[in-house]
Amino acid sequence: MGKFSRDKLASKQAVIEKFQDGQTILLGGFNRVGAPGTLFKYLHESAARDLTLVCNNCSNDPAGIWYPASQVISEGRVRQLKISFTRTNTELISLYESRKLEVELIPQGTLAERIRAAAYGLGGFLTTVGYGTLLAEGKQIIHANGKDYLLELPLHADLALVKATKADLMGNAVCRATTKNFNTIMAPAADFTILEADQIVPVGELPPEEIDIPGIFVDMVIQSEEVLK
Amino acid sequence: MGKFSRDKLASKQAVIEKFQDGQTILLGGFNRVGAPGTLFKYLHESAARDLTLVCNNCSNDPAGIWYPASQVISEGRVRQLKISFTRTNTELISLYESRKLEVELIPQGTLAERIRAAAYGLGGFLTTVGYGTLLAEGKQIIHANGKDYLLELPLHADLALVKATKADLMGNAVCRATTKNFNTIMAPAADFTILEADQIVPVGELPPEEIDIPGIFVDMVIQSEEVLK
Amino acid sequence: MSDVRHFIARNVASLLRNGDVINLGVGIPTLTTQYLPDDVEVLIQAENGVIGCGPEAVGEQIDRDIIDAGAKCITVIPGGWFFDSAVSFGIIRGAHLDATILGALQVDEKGNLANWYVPGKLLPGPGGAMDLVAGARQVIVAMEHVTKYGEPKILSECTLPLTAIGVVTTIVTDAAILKRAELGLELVAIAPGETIESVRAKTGCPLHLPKEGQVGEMLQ
Amino acid sequence: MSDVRHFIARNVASLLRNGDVINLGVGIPTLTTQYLPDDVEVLIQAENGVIGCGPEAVGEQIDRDIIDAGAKCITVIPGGWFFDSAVSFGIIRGAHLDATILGALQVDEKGNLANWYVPGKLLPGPGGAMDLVAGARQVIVAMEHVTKYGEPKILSECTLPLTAIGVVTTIVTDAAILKRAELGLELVAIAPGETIESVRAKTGCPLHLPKEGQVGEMLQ
Repeated sequence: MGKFSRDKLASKQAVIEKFQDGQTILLGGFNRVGAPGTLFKYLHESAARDLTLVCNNCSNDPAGIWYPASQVISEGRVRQLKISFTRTNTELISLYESRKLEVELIPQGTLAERIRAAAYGLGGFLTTVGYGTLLAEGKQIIHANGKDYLLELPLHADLALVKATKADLMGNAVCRATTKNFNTIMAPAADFTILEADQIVPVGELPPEEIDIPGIFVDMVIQSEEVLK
Repeated sequence: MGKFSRDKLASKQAVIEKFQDGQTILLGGFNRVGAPGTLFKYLHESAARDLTLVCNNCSNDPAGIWYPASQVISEGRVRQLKISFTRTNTELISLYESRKLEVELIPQGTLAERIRAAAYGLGGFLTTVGYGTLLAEGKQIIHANGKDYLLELPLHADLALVKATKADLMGNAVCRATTKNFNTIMAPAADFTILEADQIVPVGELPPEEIDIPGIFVDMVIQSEEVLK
Repeated sequence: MSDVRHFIARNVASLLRNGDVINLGVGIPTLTTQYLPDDVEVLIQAENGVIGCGPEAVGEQIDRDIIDAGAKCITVIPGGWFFDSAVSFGIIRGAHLDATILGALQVDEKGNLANWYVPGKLLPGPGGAMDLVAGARQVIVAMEHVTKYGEPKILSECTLPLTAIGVVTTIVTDAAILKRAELGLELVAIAPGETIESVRAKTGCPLHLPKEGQVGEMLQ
Repeated sequence: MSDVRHFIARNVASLLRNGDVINLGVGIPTLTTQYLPDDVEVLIQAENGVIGCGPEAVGEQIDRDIIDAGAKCITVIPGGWFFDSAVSFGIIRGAHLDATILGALQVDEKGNLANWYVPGKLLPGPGGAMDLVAGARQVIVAMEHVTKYGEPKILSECTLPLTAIGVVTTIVTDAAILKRAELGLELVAIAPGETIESVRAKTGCPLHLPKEGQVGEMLQ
């Protein structure tokens, strides 16, 4: 049951079998950068439905890397979307307004921190972000240190789909430059994490000081296919 | 007032002038590793008193790097110590029992997370660590997601003294291997942060992917003296 | 129109100090840096995970892993740093930014800001706006003084859904620079061609005059 | 005495599974890894900021920047990783450890643990103990069954100040292996030379027998 293994390389089929109805799935990436496009394709190819997807943004541009993920939404297979930035998806409004999709809007930093809280075993955190706005509705208000805060709860998931520039077979991974974004915090926040890498290298080849995601947060590693960027 | 500057190199005198009575000061390091021994010396040489010191542990071994910091305590210049691990200091008990020193004991992970909460603008966080123990006394209990948690508050400071392996003149710094410990989270948690480095290099020489502490968290950089390890 | 945007950007730039660490919203704010005085250098953070943003990358500079929050390929200055979204919003929430500069739909005299949602329009996501305005030391709103229908955007009380309460510190428009003071909004400077009365006429709340000194003139 | 410690360590090792990620307290727990079966490899985390701890460093292996939580210079296996204290306790608190193995002063049948403070003795700091036991999936206590005065350390209710409530999953002593079950503590195995009755005699709370199967024998 431990997550330490020296060979986590998985096949497309093994990945597709992990997708199940009713799951909550974290999707890494910020716009096209750091987005696990191959895993989005596999998710789309799976039959999973009644899903909750969690992501920063999710473009429905047919020429973009996010397109297969946005198709999962268009096809009515997503029950709820938890998202920060919707403007890259022109279709969400009609799905939302026709009540085919529940949407929870989350400030970007609160989204990141809620995912981290799940990853790192916190019961929640206090923030002023969103206080006094529509997005505070239904949230518990906690008074501490003379100030009112929103209590934000951890956002845990069944699966995380994340992307790295390079990974070794233990699942250690480097996310170059601005590709880190949500990948590094989503990896530890799910029961099962699938990591896609542009390049897969032998264990020991990644300098420990450059590793962004350690293998203990990763269950499966796959090689990126050529996908839309 | 911004913290961006291309030359943060400071003199011993400039550092000593930053120490003032009544300050709360974060001290980096875990045992001897990553401990800013030169800054401990300067703190000891200053006249500052009525201090609150925050650290993981603080050995009073006369042959150890922490000795000047422990002397500041022995000399009665510390009003309160917030600490996780006391067993490396054989003198604390007598100071504490003779009521010459207030001590707040904090579980190590809660200490790290309270410092991070201050650094990153959170009003606190919920944890089960310490729940039902003596260390929960006086703490607010919050019920969330069907469970009871302790509310832990941010631990902010006036000064942070931290250590790096290498730093550039903007204050960007690399903390090798296990020297990161509390240094990376203490740097952003104080109003003013002084960083000591074994080696100082020109701006642009540290690979961005290896930087552990960015310059925006650092106000002054000093070169480490040869100190006890 | 473009002139107005540049005029606003130039006046925002005049508020920045050497060494400031800032975040720039889309639109007018991104024009700001070209108007910085020679002796003022700032460090730019982008919330997708980079500090030390340089100009847009061209030709061989383009590295598809290096973008800003607007998804533009950018360069990064020596001494820059990359980080994940949790750290990024830690920097933002933790008051490590001296200023965030962003547009607004409405601002009111209590410093309330509305810039994310017009009911009935496209379902919006707040992105990083709510975090940025809650965390930065200064929140500088850069916008036109009135709507395209000539209605005031600076009000006694915002009518649109709020982004945050009491956060705006400065408003820079094509007509004036306003600072939030104890009593409400203070008229710091007016644009060439405007008068105190003409600015007041297009503003939906009282404007106070500086207690000391007088109303200045905005940079042309 | 040393034999007893090694006996306990060997039996703790038998509880670990291939691929487990673990944290080892000082004392008996550090002896565990030398008794792992050949087909069981574990990854060791040290809370000062390293995962993939190898054996103690000797000679030219010594790198003074690489220590474990006991301040010992160690080696790190290929594929190891370094991190700061916030991440380290995130790993710990976030249930990313399959097991934490540590000593105890007292354990009770509710899974309560006392291992940090004897009132009247040296002022203790909890270090990482409270975090470790709150977060790890399994909390394995490795200790002698009774105090040096022969008093039970396994009780109906701890009398010493608690480290945490209801966290202990398994207790390995020189006399028995006990698992926490719904009703209380279950006797999984006994040491050679012990009987169910002899173990019960030195235990301060009822011990239940396994519902299925029988009480096993500890590894010699």
